[in-house]
Amino acid sequence: MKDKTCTAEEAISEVRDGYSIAINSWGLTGTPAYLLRALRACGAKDLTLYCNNFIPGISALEEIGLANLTGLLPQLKKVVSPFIGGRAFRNVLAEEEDIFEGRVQKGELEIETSSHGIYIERFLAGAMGSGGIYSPIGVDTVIEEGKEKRTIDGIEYVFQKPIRPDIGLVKAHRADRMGNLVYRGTSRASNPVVAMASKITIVEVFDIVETGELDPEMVVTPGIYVDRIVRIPEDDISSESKTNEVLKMIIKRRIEAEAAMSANPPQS
Amino acid sequence: MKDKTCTAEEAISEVRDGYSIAINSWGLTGTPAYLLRALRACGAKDLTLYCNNFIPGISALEEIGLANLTGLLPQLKKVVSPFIGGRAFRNVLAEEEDIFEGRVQKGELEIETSSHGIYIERFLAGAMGSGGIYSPIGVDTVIEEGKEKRTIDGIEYVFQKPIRPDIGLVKAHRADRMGNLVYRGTSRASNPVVAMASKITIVEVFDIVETGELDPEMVVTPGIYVDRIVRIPEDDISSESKTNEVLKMIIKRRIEAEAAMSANPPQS
Amino acid sequence: MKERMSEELVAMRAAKELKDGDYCNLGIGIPQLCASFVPETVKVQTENGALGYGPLLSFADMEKLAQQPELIDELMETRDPDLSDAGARAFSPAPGMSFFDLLTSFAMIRSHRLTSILGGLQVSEKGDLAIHSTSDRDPYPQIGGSMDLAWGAKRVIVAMTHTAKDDTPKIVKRLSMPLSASQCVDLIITDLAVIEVTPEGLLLKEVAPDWTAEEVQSLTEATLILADDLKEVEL
Amino acid sequence: MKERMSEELVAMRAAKELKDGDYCNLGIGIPQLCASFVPETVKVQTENGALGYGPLLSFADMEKLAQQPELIDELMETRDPDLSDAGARAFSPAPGMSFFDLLTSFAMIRSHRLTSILGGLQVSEKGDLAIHSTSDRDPYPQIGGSMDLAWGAKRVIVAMTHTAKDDTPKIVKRLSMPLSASQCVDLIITDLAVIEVTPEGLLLKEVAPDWTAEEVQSLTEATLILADDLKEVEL
Repeated sequence: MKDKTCTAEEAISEVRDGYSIAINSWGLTGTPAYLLRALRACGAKDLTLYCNNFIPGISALEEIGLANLTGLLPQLKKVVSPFIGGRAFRNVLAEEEDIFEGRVQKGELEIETSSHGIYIERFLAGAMGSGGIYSPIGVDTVIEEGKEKRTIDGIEYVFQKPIRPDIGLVKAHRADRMGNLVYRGTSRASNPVVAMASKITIVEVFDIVETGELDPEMVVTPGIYVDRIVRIPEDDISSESKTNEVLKMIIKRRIEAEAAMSANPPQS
Repeated sequence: MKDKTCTAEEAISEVRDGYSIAINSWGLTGTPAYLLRALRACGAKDLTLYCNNFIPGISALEEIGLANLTGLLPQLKKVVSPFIGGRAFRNVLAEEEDIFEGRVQKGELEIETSSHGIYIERFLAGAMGSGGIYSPIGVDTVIEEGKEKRTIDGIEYVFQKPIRPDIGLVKAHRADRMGNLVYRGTSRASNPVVAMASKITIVEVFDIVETGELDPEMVVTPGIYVDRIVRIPEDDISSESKTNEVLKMIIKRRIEAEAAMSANPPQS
Repeated sequence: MKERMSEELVAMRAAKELKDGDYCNLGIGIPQLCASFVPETVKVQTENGALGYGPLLSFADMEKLAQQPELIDELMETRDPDLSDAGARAFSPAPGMSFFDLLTSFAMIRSHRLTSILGGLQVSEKGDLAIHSTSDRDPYPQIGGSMDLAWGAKRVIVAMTHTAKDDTPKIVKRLSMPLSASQCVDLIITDLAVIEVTPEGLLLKEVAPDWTAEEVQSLTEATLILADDLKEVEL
Repeated sequence: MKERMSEELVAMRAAKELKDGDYCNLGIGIPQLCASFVPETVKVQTENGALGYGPLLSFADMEKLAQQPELIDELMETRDPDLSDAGARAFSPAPGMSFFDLLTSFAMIRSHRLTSILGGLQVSEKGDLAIHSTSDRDPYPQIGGSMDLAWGAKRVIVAMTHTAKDDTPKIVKRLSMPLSASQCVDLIITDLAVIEVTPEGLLLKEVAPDWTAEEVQSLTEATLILADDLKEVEL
């Protein structure tokens, strides 16, 4: 049986200048932070990044093992995302945000917006080899700009093209040696759909188990969709134990801040 | 919490003349045979049936607890299916097949064909509220008859409309009281997608467990998609133990027949 | 200046719309606060892929934690980073919850099976909603799941302040901000009123304590029709 | 009349095309027989939603069962009606298998990640395939998954008899039967020959034992190009 396991560097060597890369990025977990570090290190440029949420700033997070999309900015020519953060982080992250906004204004970085539902149905369309879909979302809004509109059975729709990324970077909880993947809780998110739609799928996992150890009813992504499996080294800052420590600390700080706020509500 | 459990008769009372009904029908298991008996008993007519495989004949199967689509024929005005059996069963089931073919020839039964992939992507389009999709399958074939063709980025596609059945009859292995469903092996098939696409989803299960007993990572169909849960009574011919007996017998007969054939291959 | 209802009270009133057996999704802003008031028989969905999960922290929890910060360490035992909602807030597990991918999540959001409680920047008299952006030249488009939720819900309830910070009305004849979804809003709940969107126009059904219908109308650009049984906001 | 290769031998030759790490789907007819010859490092997919499952019964099994029918009862202990392939044949479990719904199954079939071994009614010199029906007026259209498999595979291998029962050629200049998918076939394996579909035309690479290229051509409507290294079928 072919061995799909390799290092992050080996896996990321598949990336070429100008490629489109898709990642899950939603919430605290389920983002392939370890592979993203390797993507930065490889220096590939003119990339198009597909991500559910693009939160500029927070480069400090990389040092504690989490994903840093701002750090990728110099390598990107385009971002496709339903949610461009930034506004919410303007005060705390003015400097990093300027990098983002500055590149957009200079025309160095193209932003294509979407809705979360359109975004994910475009991936599925890519996975099914579809030429496009008529989505009910975004009629008469910014979404329809430059796109075909069509009335079918009395209802208006906007034409949306499939997404079929050159590379999908996927984060799963655990893989077996065949590449079968299981996820955990809400870290599943768009990872299974990214795996299905991408021409090459690279996955990072906390753990690789022997084939046969995963319950076949629980496998969400069958191994056929996985080309390379990268195990995060146990001593790495993005390992399960270290990430969990960091995330617990973040959750704790947030609760402390919210509790303090609740004791002293701001005057409205 | 609202109680979704009821009898098959109560659940099927949602069906009106002229409704479209979707079922899974593939392989030995995963077909809602118990609800189909109630559908026959209710007598609703002019129905459109969506099914993966329509195998006319085999009415004797109903007596041993399995699905009998031929029995439904008098209630159907249209069948949408990627695979119309019959040819394979011509010799053994000439009489029942005549009912099917006769109705088609007299124009009493419309047949709409498809491919399995198109069939299931049309359900997903229904579940997503899409107005239609450009499918890559069936260009220059019988599939494209009467449908729009379009070239997108140099590739030809055929326009396919969404399927959104009035009623989905689903077979799952087990439900909890909230309607969360788990399946078993290949009996999953189109059941989860039928549940998502249908306006009203009725499910039959061997077993209902208390809420909290199903592993949240293993739930395939979340309870929100399930309107009515019907538990097959233990003494019914379609119960888990009785169905298993029958299916094991069918598998055994088939193996015996194939073994006999292998010992005495027909002269070609 | 008369006192308006607090955000918590608006959230409490909005949560009252949810009935036994309902499924709901709670948007950013005031809707998030509804979580503290949703009865146990109502199941909450989050866009990033969970349904029927347990509570986030309530106001009462927060106040307790502010007074006894040592309880936070104890609480942290039950927090799991892999169980977090669309706003990255950790929730607790609950019997009957399920996890799924985003395709299933957004099929669910568009299935007309969820009640969607959304915030709002503007609502028009026809029920058009502006929620994702204040201007056409927004450098940070934040559509997120709002357009899907507004289009695909069984019922759309907007919970928001009645006016913007500069006191300009948010309930308007025609939207001046970018449209998110047209004719989608069923009910508007603000810090001043409860207003139903009907084919005849906006029906004022409840007003905040101490406020009159005339005062509410003066802070509303669209014309309000007074309900026959107009009453004080019921919590 | 010279003897042609048996269906089993055709299946064996077709299975030889599958390499370590390949994924495959085996269609109805001769392709089904390939299952007996697929190496363990190749994973089989079935349209109704399983990948990497264990073996169906092989010829050897069948012959043994015919001789010792009492073994069937023993065998039945391992058969599970919920583990069956698209042709409703019970398979055994295997480490690393997975189950999924039909949406995932047909996305997989269209992902260009599977090798598809299909039967065939006709193949044209351009690699057009007719498989689902013999005539336009077929009362029983049986498209099934064949069009998806022919379009979506990484590689399409057709395994079939070289001629129809009446000896008319099935490898033709242009299809006379309804098209299933155009220009999709990569390799044709028959009871007489192995033929590659190339941009220049049909390349005859192997002929059945005791058969000559001329004899194969005489039973083939399309023109065959002889490979430089034309040889006897290798099993």
